[in-house]
Amino acid sequence: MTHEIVMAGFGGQGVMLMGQLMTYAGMLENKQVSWMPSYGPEMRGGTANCSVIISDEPIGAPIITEPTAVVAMNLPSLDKFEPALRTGGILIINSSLIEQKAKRSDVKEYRVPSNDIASELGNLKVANMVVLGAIIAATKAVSQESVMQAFAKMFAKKPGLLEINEKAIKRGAALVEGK
Amino acid sequence: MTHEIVMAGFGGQGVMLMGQLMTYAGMLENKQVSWMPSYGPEMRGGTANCSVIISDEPIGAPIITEPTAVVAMNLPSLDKFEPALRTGGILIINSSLIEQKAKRSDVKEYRVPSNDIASELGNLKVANMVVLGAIIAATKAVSQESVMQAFAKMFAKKPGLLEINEKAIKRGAALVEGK
Amino acid sequence: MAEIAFARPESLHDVPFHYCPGCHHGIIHRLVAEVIDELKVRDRTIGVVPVGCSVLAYNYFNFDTQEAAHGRAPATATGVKRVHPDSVVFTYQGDGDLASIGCAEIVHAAARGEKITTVFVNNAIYGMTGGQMAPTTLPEQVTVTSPYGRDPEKVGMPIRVCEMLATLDGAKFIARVAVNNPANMAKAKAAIKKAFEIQMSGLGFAIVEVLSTCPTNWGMTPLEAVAWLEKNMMPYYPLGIFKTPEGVAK
Amino acid sequence: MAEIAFARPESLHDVPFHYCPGCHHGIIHRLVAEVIDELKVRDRTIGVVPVGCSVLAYNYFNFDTQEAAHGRAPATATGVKRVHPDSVVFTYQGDGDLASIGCAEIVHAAARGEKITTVFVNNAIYGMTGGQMAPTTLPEQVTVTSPYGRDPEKVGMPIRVCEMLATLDGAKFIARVAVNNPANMAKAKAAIKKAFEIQMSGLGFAIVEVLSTCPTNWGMTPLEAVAWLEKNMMPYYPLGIFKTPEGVAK
Amino acid sequence: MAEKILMKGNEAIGEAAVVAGCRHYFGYPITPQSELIEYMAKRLPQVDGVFLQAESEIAAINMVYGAAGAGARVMTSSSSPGISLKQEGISYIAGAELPCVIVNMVRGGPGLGSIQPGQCDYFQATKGGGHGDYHNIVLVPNSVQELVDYTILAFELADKYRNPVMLLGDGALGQMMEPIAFPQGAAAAPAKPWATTGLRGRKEPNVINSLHIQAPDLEKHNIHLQAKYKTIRENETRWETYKTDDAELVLVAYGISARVALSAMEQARAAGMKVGLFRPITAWPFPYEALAPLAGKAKAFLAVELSAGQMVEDVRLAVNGASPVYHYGRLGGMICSPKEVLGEVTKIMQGKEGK
Amino acid sequence: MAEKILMKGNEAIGEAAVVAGCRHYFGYPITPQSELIEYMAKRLPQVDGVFLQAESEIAAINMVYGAAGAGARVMTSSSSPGISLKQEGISYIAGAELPCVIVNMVRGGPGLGSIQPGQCDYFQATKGGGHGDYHNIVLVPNSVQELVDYTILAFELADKYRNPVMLLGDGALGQMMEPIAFPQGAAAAPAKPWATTGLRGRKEPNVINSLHIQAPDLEKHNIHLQAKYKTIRENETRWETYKTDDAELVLVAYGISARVALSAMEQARAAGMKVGLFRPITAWPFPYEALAPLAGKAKAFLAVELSAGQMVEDVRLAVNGASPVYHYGRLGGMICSPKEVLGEVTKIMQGKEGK
Amino acid sequence: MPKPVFNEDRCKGCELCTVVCPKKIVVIANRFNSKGYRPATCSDESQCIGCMMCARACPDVVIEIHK
Amino acid sequence: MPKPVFNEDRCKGCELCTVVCPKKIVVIANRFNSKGYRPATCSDESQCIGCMMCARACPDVVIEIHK
Ligand SMILES: Cc1ncc(C[n+]2csc(CCOP(=O)(O)OP(=O)(O)O)c2C)c(N)n1
Ligand SMILES: Cc1ncc(C[n+]2csc(CCOP(=O)(O)OP(=O)(O)O)c2C)c(N)n1
Ligand code: SF4
Ligand code: SF4
Ligand code: SF4
Ligand code: SF4
Ligand code: SF4
Ligand code: SF4
Ligand SMILES: [Mg+2]
Ligand SMILES: [Mg+2]
Repeated sequence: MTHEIVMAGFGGQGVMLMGQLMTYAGMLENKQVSWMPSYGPEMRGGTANCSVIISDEPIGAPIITEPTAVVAMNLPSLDKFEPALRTGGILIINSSLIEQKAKRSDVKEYRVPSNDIASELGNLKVANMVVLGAIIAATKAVSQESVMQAFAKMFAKKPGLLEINEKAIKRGAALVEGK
Repeated sequence: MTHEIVMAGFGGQGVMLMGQLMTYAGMLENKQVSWMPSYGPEMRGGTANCSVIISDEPIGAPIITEPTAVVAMNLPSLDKFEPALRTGGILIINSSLIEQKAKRSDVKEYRVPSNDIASELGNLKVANMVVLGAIIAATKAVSQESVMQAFAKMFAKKPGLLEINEKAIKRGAALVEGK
Repeated sequence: MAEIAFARPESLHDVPFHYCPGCHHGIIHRLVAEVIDELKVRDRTIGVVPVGCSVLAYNYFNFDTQEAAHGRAPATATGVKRVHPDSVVFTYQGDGDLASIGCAEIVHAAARGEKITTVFVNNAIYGMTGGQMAPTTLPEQVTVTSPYGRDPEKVGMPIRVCEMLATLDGAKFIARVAVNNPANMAKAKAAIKKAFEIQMSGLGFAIVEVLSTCPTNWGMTPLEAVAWLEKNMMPYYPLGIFKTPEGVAK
Repeated sequence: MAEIAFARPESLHDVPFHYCPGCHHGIIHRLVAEVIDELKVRDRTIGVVPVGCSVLAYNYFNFDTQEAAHGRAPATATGVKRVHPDSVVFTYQGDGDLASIGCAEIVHAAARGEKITTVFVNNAIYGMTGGQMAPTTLPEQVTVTSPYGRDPEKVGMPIRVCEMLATLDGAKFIARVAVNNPANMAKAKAAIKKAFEIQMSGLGFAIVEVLSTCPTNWGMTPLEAVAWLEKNMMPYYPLGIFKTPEGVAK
Repeated sequence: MAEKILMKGNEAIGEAAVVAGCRHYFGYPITPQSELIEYMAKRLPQVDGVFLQAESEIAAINMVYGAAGAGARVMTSSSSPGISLKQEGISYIAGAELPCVIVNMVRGGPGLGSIQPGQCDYFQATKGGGHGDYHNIVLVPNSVQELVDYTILAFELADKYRNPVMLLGDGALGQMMEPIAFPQGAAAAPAKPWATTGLRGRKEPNVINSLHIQAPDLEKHNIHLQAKYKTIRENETRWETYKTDDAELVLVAYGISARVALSAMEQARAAGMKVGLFRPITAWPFPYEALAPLAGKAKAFLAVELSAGQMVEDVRLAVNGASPVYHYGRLGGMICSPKEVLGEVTKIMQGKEGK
Repeated sequence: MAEKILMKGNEAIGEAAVVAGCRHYFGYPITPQSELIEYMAKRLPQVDGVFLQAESEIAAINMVYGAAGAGARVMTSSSSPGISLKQEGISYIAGAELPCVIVNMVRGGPGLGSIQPGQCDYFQATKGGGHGDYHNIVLVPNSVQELVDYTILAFELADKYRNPVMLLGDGALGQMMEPIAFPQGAAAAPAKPWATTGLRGRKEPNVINSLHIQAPDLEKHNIHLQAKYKTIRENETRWETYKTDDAELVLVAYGISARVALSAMEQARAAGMKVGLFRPITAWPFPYEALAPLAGKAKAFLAVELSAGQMVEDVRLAVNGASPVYHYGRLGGMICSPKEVLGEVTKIMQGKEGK
Repeated sequence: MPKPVFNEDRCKGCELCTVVCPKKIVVIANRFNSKGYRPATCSDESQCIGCMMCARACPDVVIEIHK
Repeated sequence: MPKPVFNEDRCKGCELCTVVCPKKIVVIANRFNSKGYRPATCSDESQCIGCMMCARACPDVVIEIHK
């Protein structure tokens, strides 16, 4: 099984971190993984995306042309990556910022109001974690536990962050799982 | 007929100018000509030499490996270029600074005390012109008239120089011609 | 229709800037554009923009521009000006661009008394490449290449560009300004205008250093950044006119 | 056998210089060598020599040396010094090398307070390449690239390097000297010695500019050249100590 | 080998350099290699090393010259425009035979270009670049783990041959993350009796120099250099082959392109096409001798690179007319996909020629 | 054509530039091209032109960028180390498609090397050099008269294709004197509506730029550049052949080496050996198509160049395995003599292979 | 009557305009614009004295002052 | 007795030593050395006071002062 996931949004929305956490989790599960970023020219306000591959096979090209899943944190990202998604693929849309619906009917759409949920949780910055929860629930590429383990390792120096981020991830996952 | 003449000495001894005048004269005589310098690394005190080719045929390589004539203004130049001279070639030695005699017996040696003659003429700087007179007399590659014409053109802005230089050239030529 | 008292200057295209929220580059662009409008020289202005966050400035300025190599804007501008001596040529450069890699070029443009104007945006950091140390980074300031704070013992104290260039005869107008509040913005604009006028009168080289924020790489909100600039940059980089043909002291 | 009161310093190999008759490079080499002998640091000195007439200085100095690329001696010396902080590292540079192509490198070595010493030979011309204009060439001075005389209107006034570097905090000792007469030679040597001592005490960057002749490219006899230096260079390039940790003014 | 960790390529190079005993780094920021300089800024002080951000790429390479000449294991890094600025310095380093490691994380060119990955500096790294007859040893890794392994090798080769070694990567390799492991312990640097350390009791001064003012001396020096290059060619040429034994079409690709080509190859095999892959690991010395024999077997070659056709010239030189050599490239920061390459492969296999 | 005059190669280039309408020169002194910068210093003010000695080669090439972008016919010149320093700028100029002429009077390398003539920057000029996929047009004259003719052509080609043109000479050509004649009058520069002159009534601002921040845009730009290079290849490839019709051995040489090779060829012919000479006049585009057909006729090729083997790779690419290709070179500032070349020729003709 | 006119989709919510208004009527709105920023707006146009401080302070030329 | 000792073949005849001698005893000889220069020499060693001025002034380290 090979997951090829593209996560995209504005710079500053935290898509890179989402991807890294998922990749890290994959590594912890002894899978073959790669993460590759692509930045727009701007420091802020530009678009940024990353490609995450989690696979049972050795990984050839780390780039993704036909993703198995796409996370769109803003409208330009949706417009850019929706067409490339494989038939049957998973499409996570940050519905807090994107009103537009998926145009394709051959994919599974999940609408995640991540900014609103993050607002609810009291920290706008964890919007990306809400989405992360959603994508791992939807793809099952890695387990929630591995992601939390990855988080703990990457933020070993800031254990205080764990709780709110875990909450956010769980909210996102719950949304997908319909809980 | 192709004359391949190497003129060598200390930087500052005026070998470059000698070569240029001879080349210019050749051009005025509608011959094929080329002049190529080779400088040592130093501004002064180093060695410098130039290769003059005057020919009736188009000139291929402008460099000379077996000269038909060599002018040595100082000892290192003699040591360096005497061995390369062709059998029957012409060797002009500035005997004011070089005591050493030609080692080869298959070449025509002319000893020209150019510094002394220049001193006599009242201007140390024309030592090279004395030698120039000698080499054109010895090789007959170009005529004295052409050289004087070349001099007049190259120093068009300093006509005052003509006289003493002509004298020097004549003295050098006379020495070779045994006058 | 209502009269418009304040609007985008003609010398700025009507497109959004790519700069981060609160970045002073936008203000400085506008001041330059306003000055060019006011001097009525848009028709003969050629801007030379640098490699740095303002690398895309050619998309914003509504007059001819050249994109120079990193640090070499003063050389490029020299080439332009020597071809069109009647044109108005300026460089717009960051502190990495001007004070680090382009140090020789700015010193020599100033020394030659090159008849160009330089707008020097000093934000004490490399903005574009993600917040590395600049020659103007302050002591103890943390950047991604001075992660333990700039250590003057190892890398020296920041360069004060105006003070250094003031030793060169060819530099005829040198000023340091800031755009941290409305009063200083007005002074900044006046200095930039003066720097263009010096060029137009053929006197020589003119430079205006503008203290500027980089909220993103400083890791602050735009308002915090302004406060940091006032507290930390201004004492080390005093504002003022360092040199002017009128002999006005700072 | 007679006692020898004045002899070649140990830090100079016993080989002839390639310099032109009367060229001051030879004197300056000897002064540097004498200082290194006197400070007893020959064993841990590493010289960095430039591209310029003194390009072959590695043949003359009797200690470790590196031949740097044109203008980059301060960067090369920085690399050396950062590897061997306990060594004594100096650059020896001409005015073309230091003030023109190497302008950024010397400014930044000074700004960083790099613990090296620079001996800067200002002969107002490019000696090695045959007499082109240097940034230090005087107004009206004729060179092969200023055949009508240096025109300040087109290429600006000469750069005064000491004055410029004195604006940088990292430069701890800055002096301009000459070797035009015995008294000045003594002062020159003292300044060079001081510049090495500053380095050895870890204070920062030190530079000594030595006004020097280039009889060949100036088209003069060595004695005429000295007179020209006194008459033309000294007024524009005042001798003195521009900066010293003791706070002694010039 | 220690536990696997997830690291960006650029940072992995930095840590590998530290493992290799590099304690001096001089560099100037540029995308897409800034993570490396930033890593060194943080890491070297922790191991009592020297990190210095130079005022420019030119200063950086000349600091490297000085430090290498003083005997240090030293590194610098940049990306395309910055590497162009270092060319004079690299030629000096090669001329003075100084060991050092230079990293180029290539981006799209020419000029300011883009900050996306490219392979368009192959010629610069392997042929031209600076002036004069010299060679860098050029290593072209294709994964983050290889960045680690070949960074360490780079320091070893540099010291072994007193030669600059270039690690030629690209923005993608530099910025991607993969799990890696670092070897334990550092390879020791050899003694450097030629280094300018100060005499310290030595009798004869050491001189670091690339000037040979008499042409015959410089020729002699060049002959020595060429002899060294010959030894390097004989001993250090590295490559890898995948399924070339029965291949009718051999893909030739290095670095990130080799990974794309590998995927394409697998897809082609899955579709029943006999396709193999030849992957140079040293771009200089290029594995001509290893590639040449394949020309007898394969009917065609396809060079895949992110350029308009640079490495393909080396492929042609190796194949020397024995089979047709095609080229497929993307330009200006675009990465080709396995699918595109597969398209080219299919065309060639079906006799519809590539470019 | 006017009366013949005797001039140094470097000075002849300067006067030819003036004849071609060049009125802007930016440069920095270096042996062995200083006569050129000095000539321009004297000459340009006489024709109301601008001569400026830049603070460095880097400043010079960026002044050229500015001036070319402003619409001027502009030139710079240097020798090997200085040309290395210009590589970033050249890549920018190529990327921004600016017309200019760059002279390289090559000396022995690598590093500081020597000041004697060399041909060891062939790769730099024709392949690598700066970063990215770009090409200079590279002219390689072999006499002082050709320096004149091809300097003028260089300006024309630069303007025609909006591309940097490099005149690749060597210290010998630059410093030797031969009789020459200048053509009357100047070739007019075309209109340059793209130049940054200030708007002066124009509506849309002009922008001189090599940045294409989106990779697809940069790819598009690169495809455009490659198409231009193809046109140049088709239209501007230049070469000369001497007695190749019946040649069993074809010498391939350019510039000063071509003169040596010509002498050697004559001597070989005199000795009864069927030897010819193929002389590229454009090193880029290299005359592959013109050289290839000779491979069917000649039994062998011998590349003669003052380098360890650079142009010979292009010869191999052209010959593509059809005949053996040998190389003879001198290094580090040494010039080979006709006699030495004749020796190589004789060895090959007698079946004792060259290198 | 003078009033500030905001080109809201250009606003990046940097707040620089809010601190310079002598009337303190330039405030950040509690909504997102299409770029995801909370834009500045005028809380009470009637109080505006047309001093143009807000417009001058804005790095993104978001504000025009109409009279 | 102090005296200046000239390494004559190293002398380039630049005359810098001649002007600094307080005793005016350093003079240019009327002959050429092997390099073609007229070398400096001492016209009257007995007058030498060993001040070393000549040696210090010489760019070519031609002169030693023996005591
Ligand atoms: C030769 C070269 N080196 C490095 C870079 C990378 N680079 C781009 S912008 C920049 C620094 C920008 O900082 P600054 O000039 O202060 O401008 P700011 O972004 O802060 O406005 C650097 C190092 C480059 N493009 N070219
Ligand atoms: C990159 C480069 N550019 C130019 C040169 C040529 N060059 C050698 S020395 C020199 C100038 C020397 O002048 P200066 O530094 O004043 O030293 P001087 O000879 O006067 O002592 C130049 C331009 C070079 N070797 N390398
Ligand atoms: S990175 Fe800094 S300088 Fe660049 S646009 Fe953002 S705030 Fe401005
Ligand atoms: S050229 Fe000038 S600086 Fe060089 S050695 Fe001669 S006199 Fe000295
Ligand atoms: S114009 Fe003045 S008063 Fe009106 S909103 Fe703006 S800052 Fe406030
Ligand atoms: S200053 Fe401009 S961009 Fe910033 S909040 Fe105000 S209107 Fe918006
Ligand atoms: S030591 Fe003094 S007195 Fe004696 S010769 Fe020399 S300068 Fe004259
Ligand atoms: S100073 Fe030295 S070189 Fe000059 S004349 Fe006197 S002894 Fe000779
Ligand atoms: Mg900045
Ligand atoms: Mg000088």
